[in-house]
Amino acid sequence: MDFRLTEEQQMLQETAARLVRSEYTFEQRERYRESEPGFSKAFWKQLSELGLTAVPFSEAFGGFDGSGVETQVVMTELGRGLCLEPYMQSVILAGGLIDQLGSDHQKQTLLTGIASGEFIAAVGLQEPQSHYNLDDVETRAERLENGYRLNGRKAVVIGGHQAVKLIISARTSGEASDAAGISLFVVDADADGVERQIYPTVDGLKGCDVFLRNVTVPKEALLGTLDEASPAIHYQAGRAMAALCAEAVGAMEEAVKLTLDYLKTRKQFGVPIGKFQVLQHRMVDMSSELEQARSMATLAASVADDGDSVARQRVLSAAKHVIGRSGQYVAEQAIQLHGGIGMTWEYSLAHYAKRLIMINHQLGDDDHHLEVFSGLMETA
Amino acid sequence: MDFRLTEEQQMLQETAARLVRSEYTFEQRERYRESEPGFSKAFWKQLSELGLTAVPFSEAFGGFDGSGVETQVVMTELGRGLCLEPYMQSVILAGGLIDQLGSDHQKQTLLTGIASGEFIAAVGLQEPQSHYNLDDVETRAERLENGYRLNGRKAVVIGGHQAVKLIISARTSGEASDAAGISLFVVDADADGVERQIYPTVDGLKGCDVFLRNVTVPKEALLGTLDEASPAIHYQAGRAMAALCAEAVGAMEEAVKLTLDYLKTRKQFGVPIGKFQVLQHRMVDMSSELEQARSMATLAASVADDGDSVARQRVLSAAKHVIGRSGQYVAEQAIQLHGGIGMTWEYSLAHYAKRLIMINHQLGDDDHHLEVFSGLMETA
Amino acid sequence: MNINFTAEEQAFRETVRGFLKDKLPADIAAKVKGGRYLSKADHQRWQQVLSQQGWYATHWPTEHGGTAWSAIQKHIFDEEIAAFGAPRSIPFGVNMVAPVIIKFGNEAQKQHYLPRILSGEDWWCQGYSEPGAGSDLASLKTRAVRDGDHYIVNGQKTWTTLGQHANMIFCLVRTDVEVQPQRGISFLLIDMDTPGITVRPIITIEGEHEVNEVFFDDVKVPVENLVGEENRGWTYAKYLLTYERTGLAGIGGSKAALHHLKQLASRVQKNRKPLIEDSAFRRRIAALEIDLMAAEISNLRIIATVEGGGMPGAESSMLKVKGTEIRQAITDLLRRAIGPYAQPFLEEEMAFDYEGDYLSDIDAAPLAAQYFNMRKLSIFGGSNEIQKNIVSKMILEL
Amino acid sequence: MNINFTAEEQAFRETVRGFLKDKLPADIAAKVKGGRYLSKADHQRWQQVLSQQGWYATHWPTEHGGTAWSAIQKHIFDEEIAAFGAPRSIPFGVNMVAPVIIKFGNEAQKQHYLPRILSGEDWWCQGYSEPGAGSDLASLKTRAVRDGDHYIVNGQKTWTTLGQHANMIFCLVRTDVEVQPQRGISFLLIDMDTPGITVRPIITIEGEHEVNEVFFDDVKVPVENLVGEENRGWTYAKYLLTYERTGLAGIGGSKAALHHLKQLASRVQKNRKPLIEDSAFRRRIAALEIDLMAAEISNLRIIATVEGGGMPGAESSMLKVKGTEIRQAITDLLRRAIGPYAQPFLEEEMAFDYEGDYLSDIDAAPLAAQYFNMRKLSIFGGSNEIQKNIVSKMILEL
Repeated sequence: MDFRLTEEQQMLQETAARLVRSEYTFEQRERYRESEPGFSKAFWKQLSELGLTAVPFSEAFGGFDGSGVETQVVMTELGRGLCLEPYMQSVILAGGLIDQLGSDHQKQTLLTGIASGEFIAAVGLQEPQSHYNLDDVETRAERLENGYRLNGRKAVVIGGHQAVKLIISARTSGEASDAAGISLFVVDADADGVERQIYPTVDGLKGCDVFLRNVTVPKEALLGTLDEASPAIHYQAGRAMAALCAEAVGAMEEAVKLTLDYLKTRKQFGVPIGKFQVLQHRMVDMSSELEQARSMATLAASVADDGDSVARQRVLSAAKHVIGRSGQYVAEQAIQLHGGIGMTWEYSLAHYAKRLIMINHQLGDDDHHLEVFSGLMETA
Repeated sequence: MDFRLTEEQQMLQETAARLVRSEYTFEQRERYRESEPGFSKAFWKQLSELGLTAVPFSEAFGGFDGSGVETQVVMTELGRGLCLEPYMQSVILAGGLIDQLGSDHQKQTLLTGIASGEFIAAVGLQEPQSHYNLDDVETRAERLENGYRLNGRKAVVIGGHQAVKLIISARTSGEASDAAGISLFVVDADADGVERQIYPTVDGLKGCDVFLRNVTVPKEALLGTLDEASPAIHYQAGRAMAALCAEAVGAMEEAVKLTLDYLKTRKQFGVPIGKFQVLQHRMVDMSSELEQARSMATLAASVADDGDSVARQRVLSAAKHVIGRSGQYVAEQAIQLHGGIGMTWEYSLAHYAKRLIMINHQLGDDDHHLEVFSGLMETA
Repeated sequence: MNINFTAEEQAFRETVRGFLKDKLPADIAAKVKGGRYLSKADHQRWQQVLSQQGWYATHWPTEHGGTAWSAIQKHIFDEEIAAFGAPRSIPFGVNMVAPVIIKFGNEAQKQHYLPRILSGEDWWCQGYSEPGAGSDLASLKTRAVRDGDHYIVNGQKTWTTLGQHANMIFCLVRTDVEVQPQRGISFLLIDMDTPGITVRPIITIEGEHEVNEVFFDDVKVPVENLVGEENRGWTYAKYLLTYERTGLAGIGGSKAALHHLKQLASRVQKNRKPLIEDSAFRRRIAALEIDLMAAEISNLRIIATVEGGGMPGAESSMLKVKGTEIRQAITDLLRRAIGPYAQPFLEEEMAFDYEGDYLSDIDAAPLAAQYFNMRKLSIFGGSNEIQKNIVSKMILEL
Repeated sequence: MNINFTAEEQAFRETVRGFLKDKLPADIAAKVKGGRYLSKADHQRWQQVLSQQGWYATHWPTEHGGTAWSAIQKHIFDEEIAAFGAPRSIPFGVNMVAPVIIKFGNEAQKQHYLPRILSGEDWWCQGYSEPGAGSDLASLKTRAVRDGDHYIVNGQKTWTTLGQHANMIFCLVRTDVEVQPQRGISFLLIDMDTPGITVRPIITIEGEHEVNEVFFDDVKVPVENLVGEENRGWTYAKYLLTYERTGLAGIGGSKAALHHLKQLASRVQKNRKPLIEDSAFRRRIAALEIDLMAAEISNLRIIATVEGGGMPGAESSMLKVKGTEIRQAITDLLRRAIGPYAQPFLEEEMAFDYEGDYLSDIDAAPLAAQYFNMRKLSIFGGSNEIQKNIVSKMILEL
C-alpha cells in the first residue's frame, strides 16, 4: 500500500500545477470566462502540447496510458485554478467512450483529434426528464437504410457549444428508462437539424441544450454495439465522477486556504476572527471534510480504470456522495466565515463555492449517489 | 390566540409541581425505583387524592373533563421529576380507550377505578414483530360461545407488572397488519394463561412482556366494536404521544438547567467552562431545540383531544418527531458538556438523558413519525 | 390556553385576503412566487396600493398614519402577504428609519419625513456597515465633523441594500473619536443627491446588483439632519435592533417557499414519476415542514408575549437562527429538485420583464441564484454566530 | 501510487486470519460480537494466547518481546482482531505504560515490568484524571512528597478504567507546587496493594462498573518507582499522547459494529419485512458505511505516513473526532433497530456467562446500554472539543 505519487506522476502534477499557476490567476480566469468560447483556447493548446489532453489514452494516440491516478492529478490542478476548459467532457467522457467502444476507424479519426486537442467533443447523455438517470433516454434513433435518424433533446451538455463532435445517447429499442436499447451516435455539431441553445452556467462554464430534429447520420456514426451502450455509458460516467471528485478536491483546498487566511487577517472586536473558538472549530470541521473528500477522491481514482464491477460502482458512488456533501459544507462555511465579502462576485472565493455546489449537479448529487450506493450495498 | 394557561390550569400546574418537588427529589426517585412496585404507591395515592389521575375524565367519574392542555400540564411536571408512575399507561391510554369505547358498565367498573387511582391498568398494543406499527397484530382472539380465547404475546407493556387490568389488542379477523380486524379485550392480569415476564427498563421504569396462552375471557371483555378497534387505538396513541411530548419537555428543561448550571460552576483552565464560545453556542443550540420541542408539545396538546382527522395526526406525528430528535440532541449534548460526570449513575442528569432517549422508543421514534408525517403530508 | 386564532383574528385574516385578492397585481405576484427580481417600479406600484389602503405603515402609531394593529394582526398580515406573493416592503424607510424618527426625531423631522415615506416620495437605504466594521459595528470609522451649520462627512459604507434606488440614507457616523467607540456615534439623515456621495454597485455571488458601496467625500449635511442628540446614535441603533424583531424568522416567506418547493417537486420528474413521490426527497421536505411548523409556533409564542405587553428579547435571535436555517434549507432543496438544470445561468429568464420561452421548468432559472443569494440570511443583519453570542449573553448569562 | 495492499501484506493478513481461526476461543468471540461484557478471566485467557504467539506487544521493539511489525501490519492485525471478534487488548499496560518505560525508564524498571506485562502477571490501570482535572489535566492536585527513599502520595484519581482488576497503576502526581503547573509533575508507578489505596467503583449511566475512583491516603511509594526524572512527568505523558495514535479512530471496531448492525437489521422486522429493506433505514446505514469508508482511507493515509517515517500529528485528532462520531452513530442505529425492545434492561442477558432464553433478539439486550456507554468515546481520552482545539492550534495555527 503506497499513497505516494510515482516520479512520473509527480512530474505530471508539477507540469499541470505550473501551467495553472502561470495561466490561470483569477483575473485571467475571468477574462477567459467573458471571452466568446468561454475558456482559453491558448490554454487548451498548451495543455495538449504538454500531452495533458492525451493522458488517459494509449501511446498510439499520443497518450501515455494514464490511469485514474494520472487523471486525478491533472483534474485536481484544474480544480485549483477553476479552469473552464471542457477537459472532463472532451478527454474523459467523449474520449473514454470512443476508446472503449470505437472501431479502429473511429479511434483513428476521433480519438487522435481529441487527444491532440485538435478539436473538442462533448457528450449528450442526459435529457430534460432524466434527472440523473442516464438510462432514462427518450431521444430516439430510427433505422434508415444507410444510417439513422435522430429526434429528441439532450440536456445541459457542458462544452457542447464549442464541440465539433457530439456523442449522443439515443433509444434504438425498449421503453424509456430501460437500460437495454440505448445506443450512442457520433453527430457533427453543425449537422442539419442540430440546434444548440447555448448558455453560460452558474459556475462560469458554458454549455447548451441540444435539439435534434430529423438529424440523419450514416451507419458509421454508431459507436459500439446497437442497443448495448448503457454499460459503457455508466462505466465512463464513473471515470468522469472520479475526475469530478479530483477537481472538487482542488477547489476545496483553495477554498479552505482562502478561508484560513481570512481568519488570520480579518479583525473584529480588536482580534483576528480566527481567535474565536466557534470559528476555529468550524475551520477544523472544514479541514476534516476536506480530508474525507481527499481520501475518497484518491480511492475513486484508484478504481476508476479497473474493470467494471459492483465494487467499483460502489466506491465511485460513495466518493461522489462524499464529495457532494463535503463540497457543499466547505462552500457554505467558507462563505459564512468570510461574511459579506465571501458573497461578492469580485472575490474568487464565491466562484470556488459556486463550482463546488455545481459539481454536485453533475452526474448525480449526493442524494442520488446515496441511493445508488444503498442499492448496491452488501447487506451482511 | 392565547398561549397563557387559564387560572384553573395554573392551579393544576402548581399542584402538580408542588407535589413533585416535595415527593420526588432524585434521591427519593431512586428509592421508589428500587422498591418492588418500581414506583411510589404513596405518590400515586396523593396524585389521585388531588384528582390528578382523573384529569381527563368527565365529572361523572370524578374527573374534570381536562383537555390535552391539562394533560400537558401534569405530564410536564411528572417529566421534570422523572416520575416512575404509569400515568400515561393507566390514565391516558387505558383510561382513554375505555372512555372512548367502553359500555356504560365498563366505564362504571373500570373507569371509576382508574380515575380514582384504585387500581392500575395497562395496555398491550405492540408485539415482538410490530416495531411501531400498532396495526401489526398477530395475537389472535377466537370466538367462543360465551366469549373469546386469546393466544399471543404483547411486547413491552410498561406498567403491566402492577396492572390489575390489561387492555389487549388482538386480531379477530384479517391478516396480520391489516387495520381492519383488530379488537380490544379487557383481561384480568391474573387470569389463567396470562404470564408476565417482568423487567426494569433502561430508564428506570418497569414493565413486562405478556404471554397469553389460551386465555378465555367473557364476551363482556370486548371493548368497543368487534374488528374495529384500530381507529380508537391510533386515536388514543395520539393522545399518549402528546403526553409523552409534554413529559419530554419537562425532562429536557431539567437537563438544560443542570447543564447550564454546570457550565457556570465547573472550572477548567482557570475559568468556568461556560466561558468557552463553542460550549456557549452548544448551549444555545440546546435551548433552541428545547424551544422547538416546547412549541410542538403545546401544539400537540392543543389538538390531542380534537376529533380524529388527518390534520390532527399530522401534528401529533410532527410533534413526536421533533421531541424525539431534540430530546436526543439535548440528552447527548448535556452528557457531552458535563463530561465524565454526566455519565455517572449517581448524578441525576444521566437518568434524564436515559428517559429522553427512551421516550423516543415509545409509540414511535423520530424516524417512524417522519415517515408517518411524510405519508400524510399535503403535497401542494 | 387556546392557540387557535379567535373569530376576530380570523375575520381580520379574511379582510386581508379579500384585499390581496382584489388589489395585488397578478404580474407582481407571479414574479415573487417565481423568485424573480422586482423592478423599482414594481415595488413602488405595490407600495401605492398599500398606502392608499392605509396599510403600508403597519408598525407606526395611528397619529402618523399607522394601523394600530395588534402583534397578531401584523403577523396575520405578514403571513398573507407571503402566501399571496405580495412583495415584502423594503424595510429601510417604513420599518427602520421611521421608528427612530418617531421615537427620537424632532417635530420638524417627523413632519417632513414621515409623510414622504408614506407617499413613497423618499426611498431610504441604510448606512451602517463599513468595510472594517461588520459584526463589530461599533468600530465604524465614517467621520462627521461639525462645521457651522453642517457636518462634513467622510468615509465609506458598504452592503447598502438597494442603495441604487434610494434618494435618502440614514447613517451611523463618528462624531467623537476621543471616547469609547460606542459613545462617539451619531445618527444622521443624508440626502443621496448631496455632492460628494458616490454609489458603487457590488455584484454578489449570484450575479445580481442588490447591494452597494457608498462613498462620502466632504459631504455637507445640515445639522438639522441629526436625529436626537449628537453622540447618542448607538442608543438609537440599538433601539432599532430590538424593535419589532418578531418578523426576523421569516416564517411567512419560508411557508411560501415550501409551498413553491412542493409545487415544483410535483412537476419535476425523477425515475419517471414526480419527484415528490421519491421517498427520500419527500422525507427531506417533510422534515423541513415539521421544523417550520415548530418555528411558526415558537414565533407565535413570541408574538403573544409582545401582545401581552412583554418585550421580545434575545428569543428573537434564537428564532432568527432557526428561521434562516430553514429558509436556506428550502432553497437548497429547490436547487436540488431541478437536478442538472440548476446549472444554466439564464439571466434573461430571471429578469422581471422576461416573456420568452423557458429552457426547462418555468421556475427553474432563478433557483441556483436564489440559493446563493440566500446565504446572506445567516450573514447580514447580525450573523448567526453573533445571534448566538447574544443569546448566550442575554438569556443564558454565560 | 497504489493503494491496494501488497502481496506481502495480503499474505500477512492470511497468516493473522489463520491464527485467529485456530486460536480465538469461540465463546469469547461471541461475547465481543454481541456487545457483551468480558470477565477478567476472558481477557486474561486471550492475552495468554497472544503472548504465546508473540503477538501481544505489537508496538514494542523486538528486544523486549515486540513484533517489529510495520505500521500497516499493525493496522491489518487490528482490523482482523476486530473482524473476528477478538477482544481489544486492555491498553494500559502493553500500549501505555510500557512505551514510557521503554523510552524513559531505567534498566531495572525495564527488566522488572516488561516481562510481567507480557506474561499477564501485572494488570495496569491509569491514574491521570482527577475530579478537578479533566480536560485541564495539568491542573492535577495529587501530591507526592519525597520522604527519604519514598514518596508519600495523597490525593484522588478518577475515571480509572478497569482499575478494579488492576494490581498496578501509573500516575501523574505533583512533586513541585511552586512552579508552573506542567513543570511540577512526575510519573510514578504504584502497586495497588500498597496500604492507603482505596478503589471505589463508579457506576456509569448504563449501569456498569467499568471505571473507578482511586484514593491515595499517605501511600508510600519507593523512589525507584519514579520513571525518568522528577518533575518531568508532563513530557512523558505528552509522549504517550502522541505515541501510536493511528488506532484512535477505532476503524476496525466500527467496521465490526457496522457488520453487526447489518446482521441485526436483516433479522429484525419492520412492516413485515427485514428492517434493512426499509429504504430510510437502509440509507442511514449506507451513509454511515460511506463515512466509514472515507475515514478508513484517511486512517490508512496516516499509517502510510508513519510507515514512511513521518509522525502522525494532529491529523490523528481530526480522525479521532470523525471515528468516534461514526461509532456513536452506529450504536445509535443499533438501538433504533430494535424499536420498543431497546427499553427492557436485562442485566442477566448482558452478563458474560448468560445461557438462558432471550426476551427478543439474541443481541438486543446490550444495545441501549452500549449506546449510552459509547457516549464516553467523545469525552474520555481528550474530549472531541479538546481534539478540535489541538487541530486548530497545531495544524491550522489559529
